[in-house]
Amino acid sequence: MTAQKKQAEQIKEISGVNPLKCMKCGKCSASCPSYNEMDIKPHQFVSYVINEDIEALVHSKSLWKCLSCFACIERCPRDVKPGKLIDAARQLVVRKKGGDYLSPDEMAQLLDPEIPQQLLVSAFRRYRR
Amino acid sequence: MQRVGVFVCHCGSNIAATVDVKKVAEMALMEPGVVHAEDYQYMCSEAGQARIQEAIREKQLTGIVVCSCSPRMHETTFRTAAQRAGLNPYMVEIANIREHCSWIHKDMEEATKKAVLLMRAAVAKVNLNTPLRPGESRVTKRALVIGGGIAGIQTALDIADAGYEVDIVEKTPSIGGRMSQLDKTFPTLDCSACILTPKMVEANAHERITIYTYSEVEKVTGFVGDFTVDIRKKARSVDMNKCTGCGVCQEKCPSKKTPSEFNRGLSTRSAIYTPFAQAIPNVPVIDREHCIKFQTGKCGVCAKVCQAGAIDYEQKDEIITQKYGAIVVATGFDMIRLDDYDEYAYSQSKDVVTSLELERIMNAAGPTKGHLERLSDGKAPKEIVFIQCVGSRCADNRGKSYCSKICCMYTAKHAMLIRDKYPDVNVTVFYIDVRTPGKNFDEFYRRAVEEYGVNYIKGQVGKVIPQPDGRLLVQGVDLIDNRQILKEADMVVLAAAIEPDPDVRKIATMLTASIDTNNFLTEAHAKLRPVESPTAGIFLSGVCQGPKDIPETVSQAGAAAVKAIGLLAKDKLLTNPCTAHSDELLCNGCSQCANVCPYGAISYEDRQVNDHGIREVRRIAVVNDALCQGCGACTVTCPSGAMDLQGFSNRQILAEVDALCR
Amino acid sequence: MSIEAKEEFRPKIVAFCCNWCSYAGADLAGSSRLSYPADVKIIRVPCSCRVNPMFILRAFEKGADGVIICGCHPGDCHYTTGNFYARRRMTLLFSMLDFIGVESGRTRVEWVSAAEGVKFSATMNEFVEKIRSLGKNVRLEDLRCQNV
Amino acid sequence: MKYSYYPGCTLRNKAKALDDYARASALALGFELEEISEWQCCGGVYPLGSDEIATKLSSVRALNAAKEKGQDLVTLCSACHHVIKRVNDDMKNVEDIRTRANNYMALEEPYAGETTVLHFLEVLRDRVGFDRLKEKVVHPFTGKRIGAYYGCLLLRPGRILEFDNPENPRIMEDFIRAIGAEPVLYPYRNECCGGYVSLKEAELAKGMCDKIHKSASGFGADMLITACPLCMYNLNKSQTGGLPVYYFTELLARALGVCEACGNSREEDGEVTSL
Amino acid sequence: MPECVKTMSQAEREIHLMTAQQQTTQTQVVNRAKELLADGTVARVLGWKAGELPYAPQPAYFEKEEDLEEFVYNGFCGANLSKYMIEASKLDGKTLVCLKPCDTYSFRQLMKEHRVDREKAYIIGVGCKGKLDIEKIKAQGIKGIQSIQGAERTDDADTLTIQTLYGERTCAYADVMLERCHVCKGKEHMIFDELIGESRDTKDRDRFAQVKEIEAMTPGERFAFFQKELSRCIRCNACRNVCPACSCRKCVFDSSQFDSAQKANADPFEEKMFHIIRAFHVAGRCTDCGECSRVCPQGIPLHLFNRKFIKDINEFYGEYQAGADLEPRGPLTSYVFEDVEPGIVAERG
Repeated sequence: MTAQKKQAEQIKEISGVNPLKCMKCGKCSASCPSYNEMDIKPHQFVSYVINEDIEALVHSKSLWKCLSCFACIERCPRDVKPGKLIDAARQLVVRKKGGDYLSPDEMAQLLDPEIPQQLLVSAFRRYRR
Repeated sequence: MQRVGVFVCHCGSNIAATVDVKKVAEMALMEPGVVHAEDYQYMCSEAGQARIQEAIREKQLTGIVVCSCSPRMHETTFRTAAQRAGLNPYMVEIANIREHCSWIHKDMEEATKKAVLLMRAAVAKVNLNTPLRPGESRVTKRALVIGGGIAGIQTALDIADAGYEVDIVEKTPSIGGRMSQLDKTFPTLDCSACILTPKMVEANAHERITIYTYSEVEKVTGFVGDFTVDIRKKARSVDMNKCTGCGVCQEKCPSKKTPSEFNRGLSTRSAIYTPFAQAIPNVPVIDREHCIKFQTGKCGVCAKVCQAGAIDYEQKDEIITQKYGAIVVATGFDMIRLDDYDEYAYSQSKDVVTSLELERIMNAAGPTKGHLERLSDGKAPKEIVFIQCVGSRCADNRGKSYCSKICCMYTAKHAMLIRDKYPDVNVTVFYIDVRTPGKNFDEFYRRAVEEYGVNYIKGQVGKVIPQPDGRLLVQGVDLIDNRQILKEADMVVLAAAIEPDPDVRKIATMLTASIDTNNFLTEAHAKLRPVESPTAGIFLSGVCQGPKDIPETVSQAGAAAVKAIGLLAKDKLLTNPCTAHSDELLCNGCSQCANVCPYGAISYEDRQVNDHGIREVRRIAVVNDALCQGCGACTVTCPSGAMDLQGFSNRQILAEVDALCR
Repeated sequence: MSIEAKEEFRPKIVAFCCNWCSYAGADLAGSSRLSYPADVKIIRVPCSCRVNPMFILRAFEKGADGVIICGCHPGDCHYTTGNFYARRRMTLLFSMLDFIGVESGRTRVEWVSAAEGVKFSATMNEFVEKIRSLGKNVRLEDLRCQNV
Repeated sequence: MKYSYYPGCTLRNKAKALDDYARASALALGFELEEISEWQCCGGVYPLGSDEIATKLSSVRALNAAKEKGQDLVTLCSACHHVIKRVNDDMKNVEDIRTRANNYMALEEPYAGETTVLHFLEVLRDRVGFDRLKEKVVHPFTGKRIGAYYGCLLLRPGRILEFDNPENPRIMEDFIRAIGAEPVLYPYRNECCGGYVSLKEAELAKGMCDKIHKSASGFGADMLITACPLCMYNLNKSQTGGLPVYYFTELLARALGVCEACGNSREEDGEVTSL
Repeated sequence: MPECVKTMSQAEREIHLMTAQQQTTQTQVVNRAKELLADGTVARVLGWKAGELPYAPQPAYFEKEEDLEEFVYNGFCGANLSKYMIEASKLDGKTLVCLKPCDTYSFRQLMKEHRVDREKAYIIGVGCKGKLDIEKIKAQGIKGIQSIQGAERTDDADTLTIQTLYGERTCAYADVMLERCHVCKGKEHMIFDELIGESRDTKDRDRFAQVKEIEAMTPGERFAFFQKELSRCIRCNACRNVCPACSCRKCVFDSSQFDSAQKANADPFEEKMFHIIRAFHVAGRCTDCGECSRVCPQGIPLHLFNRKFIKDINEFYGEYQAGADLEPRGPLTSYVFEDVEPGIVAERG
C-alpha cells in the first residue's frame, strides 16, 4: 500500500466516513460559516480523500478554520459528514510528533482574563497531541 | 409404471461436440420405465417434434424426457408438441444438457457422464409426474380504478372505450387529482385545466364509466378475474340527483375558515364546498367537521338557500359491493412534509413555498388570482430563488433516497413562466444536477437559460435566513465558481420530494400487492412487466408505481388499461396447474402455511373427513388454484408434509436428488 | 510415490436453483461458456423457498458431499417473499448441522440473479474447491453408527 | 427529586454564576442537583475520531457514577452536555467503543449507556414543565424582548442530542415565555459563535458574533441569553451589535426571586436585578 | 451425602406430613374439580393419577367425582397435559385441565395453531415449585424406593424423604429437579381460568449454558458428542409422542410424502435425521418444555436440539418465546429484509 493510500485509509477509519456516498451537492459548503476562510472547501474534502491527496489536506488552512459547528454534519443529505473528515485530518496532524498547532508559549500570549476554561481545554485537545 | 421416451438432442454440434449423445440415449434405455430412446440433430425442429409425436403414438408413451437446451428455452415447445400427440403437456420433463453441461465442460467423458446423470434425474422425475390440467376461473367483465387523477381517468377511459364497464373510486369530492392543481404543464406550457377538464368531462359522460367520488375502497376479497370489493361512499350530505350545482350554498355558508385543500392551505373555503370550479361531479359536499350545523346543531343555511332541496343532513355512508375482474391502482402522490427541513425556513416564513404552492399562486383560480406576489405582504417579488432536491436523493433519514424526477422540469417551467410574465423579476435556481431525459426536455431547460435568462447555479443551499426587513437571505454555494453565495430574495421556492399517497399502503395490503420501502407499488418485473403488480389481476398506473411526469403517466395509464383489457377480454382464465395442494388426511389445520403464502391463496375450512374409518370434522387448509402461483413456501412450512406442490412434489424432487447422487 | 495412484476426489454436489433467477443465471453461465466443474448438478425448483431441509439431508444421505441453494437476491424474489423464508430456514438448518459437527462449508446459500452468469460460475468453482478441500462427506452418514 | 449533576470545569471558575443560579433555581423549583464526586473534565470537545477511547473515559466515569446512584445526569454547560450525551450514545450504540471503554474502566458491571443525560433546560421542559415554571415566577420579565442564542453544541447532531429541532428549536423561546418575556426569533440563533477557534482565530470568531448580534437586534431583541460559557465569552467580545448577554440561569433565578440566595453574585447582578 | 443420614423422628414426620397435606394443591384441585363436575361446568377432568411406582404418576381423565380420589398432584407430575387437549377438544363439553406455568406456553402455542379449542378447556393453573427427576434421585445412590414424601408440599421446604427397602433417605429438592426446572421460564401462567397453589421460579442456571459449551467444542468433538448420544436412540418415538409441538395427525416420518415411511429398516437415514428434522419442524414453535428429554428412555438430551434452534432464533431474529403471545407468525414464518445471511454459520467458524 502506498503511503498516500494508507493515509487516506487512516482518514476513512478515524472519521468513519465513506466519501463515495457524496453526490457533490455542496450543501456542506453552503452551510459552512467558515467557508471564506478555507482554502480547501468542505465539499472538496471528499475528493481529496478519494484521490488520496492527503498531503494537501493536512497542510490545508481549513483544518484550523473549521469551527466544528456540525452544520455540515447536520445538513448533509448523503450522510457523508465532511466535518468528520476535517476532524480526522486534524487528528492525523496532531497525532504526529511535532504536529502541535499550539505551543504553551503561544498560549500564554493569547490568554485574556475572561477566557473560559473550556476554551483552553478544548484548544489543547484539538491542537495538541 | 410409466412408459417413458427419452429424446436426446444434438443441437447441431452444440451438445454433440462435447456429449456423446448416442451413449446418453443408450444409457436411457436402462432406466426404469424407459421404453424408447433416440437421438436427433435438432429435436426442436419440425422434424424433431414429429419424431417425438410419432414415438408417443407408436409406443404409447405416458411420459417423455427431452435432453436438450434449457427448459426456459424450449419446454413450451416440447409440451405443445406432446399435447398435439395426445400426451398431457405436464408429462414432459427437460434434462438441460446444453447450458448446464455441454457448454461448460470440455472433457467429453466427463460431460457425457454428467449428461447421463441429468437424464436419469429427469427420468426419475417423470416417472412420478401426473397429468396436470390447468383449472379455469371466470372473469367478471368489469374493472375498478382506484384513484381519479389523470392516471385513473386515462386508464378508465381506455378500458371503457374497449367496451368494458369501469368504476373509478376517488377519495376526494372531485376527480382531477394533482393535475387539476397545476397551472401549466411542461414542456409545451399548455394550460393544465384546458387539457385535463375535457378528459374529466369525457369520463363523467362515458356510458360505461361510473365515478364514485368522496369514496374509498374498504375491503377486497377474491382473486384475478373475480374480485369482490366493498366501496364506502361517504355521506356527502348533498343529494347528487337533486343538486344543480348552482353554488349558492357555498356562497351563503357562514363557515368559511377551513383551509382549502385544493389551494394547499393558501386560501380558505366554506364548509360546504366543491374543491374547484370545474369539479366533477359539480356537486358540493359538506365537510362535517367544519360545518356549524353538524358541530352545534344550529345553522342550516345551506338547506334554506338550496332551491333544489338537495341538502340532506341525515345522509349516511353507503357501502357498495361490486365484483371486478381487474383492479388498477392509480393512487398518485403528494409532496413530502417539510417539517424536517427547517434550515429552509419553510415554517418560519410565508414567502418560502413549495413548488405546488407556487402552482396555485400562479393559477388564475388560485389564492392570489394568478398574481405573483409574496404571501406575507402581497408585494411583488423582485428576486426569486428556487431550491432543487429538497428531500430527494437523500441518504439520511430526513428525505427520500430516490430522485423525484419531475422537479427539474417543472422548475424550468416555473422559471420560464415567471420571466415571461414578469421580466423584471430575477430568477435563480440552485441545483445539484439538471435531469432532463425526455423528448424536448433539455431543449426546454436550455430555453429557460438562454432565452429567459434564468440564473442556474450548481450547488445546494445551506440555509434560508429571514431578515428583519422581511426579505430572505439565501446562503448557498456555487460549486463551479467555488464560492459561497449570499443572495437576498423575496421568495424562495422549494422543489420538495414527492411521495406516494400515504393511503396506498392500506390499499396495497387489501390487494396483497407488494410495496417497497418507499411505499411505491412494486411491479411484476422492472423491465418486462412494468405495469403489472406481482399479484395477478392488479395493475399499476401513474406515480403509485414510481415518480413520473404527465406524459409518462398517461402512457403508463394506457399500458395498464391494455393489460386490464387483455384480462377482461377472456371469458375464462386458465390457471397454472403447478399449484400447492393440501392432503386433507395429513393436514393439521395449524395455519402456518397461510402465514407464508404471499398471495393469500390459502384459507381454512372445517370439513368432514374420513380418515381410515374415523369420521370427524377437521380444520383443513384449502388452496385457491386461481391465486396460487406455485412458489412452494407453504410446502416447507408444513411439518406433516400435507402440503405438496404439483409438478414439483416432494417425491419428485427427492427422486431427482436420489438419481443425481447415485 | 505410493503404490496405489491416489484417485482424484470428485465430490458430488447438488445445487438447488430457483427457476426465475438462479436457474437462469446458470443458463447464462452456460451460454457465456463460463465453465465450472461437472461435479455440480442442478435441480430446478420454483423458488428457494421450495427447498425442504429433507431434500438437503436426503442428498447427504445418498452420498452428496455438498449442497448449495441458489435463489433470487433478497427483495427480488419472483414470488416476492419466498427467499426471505428460505434464508431463515437455511440459516437455522445450517447452524444445526454445524452444531452437530457437520462441516459448515458443506452447505451454502448464494443469491444469484438471472444476469449473474459470472457469479454463478465463480460461486460453483469456489464451492467445489471448498468441498474438495473438505474431502468426502462421512459425518452425516456416520452420525448414528458409532464404531463399537 | 434528585439529579446527579456534572458542573464541568468552566462552571467551577469563569462561569460560576451559571452554576450558582442554576442550583438556587433548582431548589426553588423543587429539585436538587447533587454534584457527582470527583468528576473529571469532559475535555471540552467530543473526540470526532471514531478510534478515540481514552478521551471519552472521563465522561463514562461521570455517566457510570450517575448510574450507580440510579439518577439521571444533569449538565448545564453546552460543551459538557454535548460531549457527555454523545459519549453516552456511543456507549449505548457503538459496540466497539463500549467494549473498549469498558475494558479500560474495569467496572463491576459494564456501562452500556443506561444513564439518561439531561440538560438543565430539558429538566425544565420535560420534568418541571414550563407551565409549572411559569406559576413559580415572582418577577416576570414582562415587556422584555429576549433573543435565545443556542449555538451549535446543544443542537447538533440532532439525531444524537435529540435536544430540539436543530434547525428551528423552541425550548429556549418557551423558557423565555415562561419567565414572562417575549422571545425574539432570529435566524442566527443556531449559527456558530466561532466557538473553539476564538483562541487562535479571534477575528474569525468576532465576525461570527457580529452577525449574531446584528441579526438579533435587527429583529428587535433587547438582550441575548445563552447556556454556554464559550458562547458568552465570544458574544461579549464582539460589541458591534452591543446586546447584553446573560446566562439563562441568571434570568431564571431572578424570575424566581432567588438571586439573593446565590451569595457569590457578579457585578452584573445589579444589572439583571434592575431589568 | 451427609443430608441423607439426617433423619427425622417418626412423630415429627407425621406432623409435618399432616400440615403439608392440609395445604396441598392436590386437595384444593380435587375439591374444586368436584364442584365443577357437579355443577356441570366441566364434563371431565384431565390430570394425573398415581402410577404403579410412587414416582410415576400418569396423565388421566376423571369423569366422576369418586374417580377423583385417585387424582394426584406432586413433584413427579412433570407431564405436560396440553397435548391431550387436542383430543379433548373434540369431545363434548368442557375439559378441566391442570396446567403448570410452563405447560401454559404449550397450550397457547397450540391455540395459535388452532389445535386446541379454548372454549373446550377449563384451565386450572396449578402451582409448581419445580418437578423432580427420578433418575437424579437414583443417581444419588437411592435404590429400592418404596415411597417419597416431600414431593407434594407447596411450602419452601427443601428436602425429600424417601422410604427405601434399605431404610429412610433424604435428599435436597433442588438437587433432583428436572433440568428444565433449573431454567424455568417463570412462575406466571400464560393462560388460565383460575389458579390453585403457589408457584416458584426455580431458575438458577443459564438456559443455554450447555448449548454454548457444545458450540465451543471443535467440530470433531461436537460430532463425537452427538454420535455418542444419538447412537443410543432406539426410535421408540417417545419424544415425538409426548411433544406438544409434534402434534401432527400423521408424522411425516410415518407417511409416504418423503418416501420416508416403511423404509426405516432398510435405510438408516431416517433414524439419523429424525431428530434434526423433528427439531426443525418444531423450531419457532417449541416452547422448550423439556418433555422430550424427560421421557427419553435412553436419557438422550434431546432438548439440546430445540434449544440450539431457540438460541439461534433469539440471536438472529430477536428474543422469541413460543406460546408467550398469540401473534400468528413465528420466527420461521416471518422475516425482515435485513435478516442475517446463512453464511453467518460458516463465518462464525
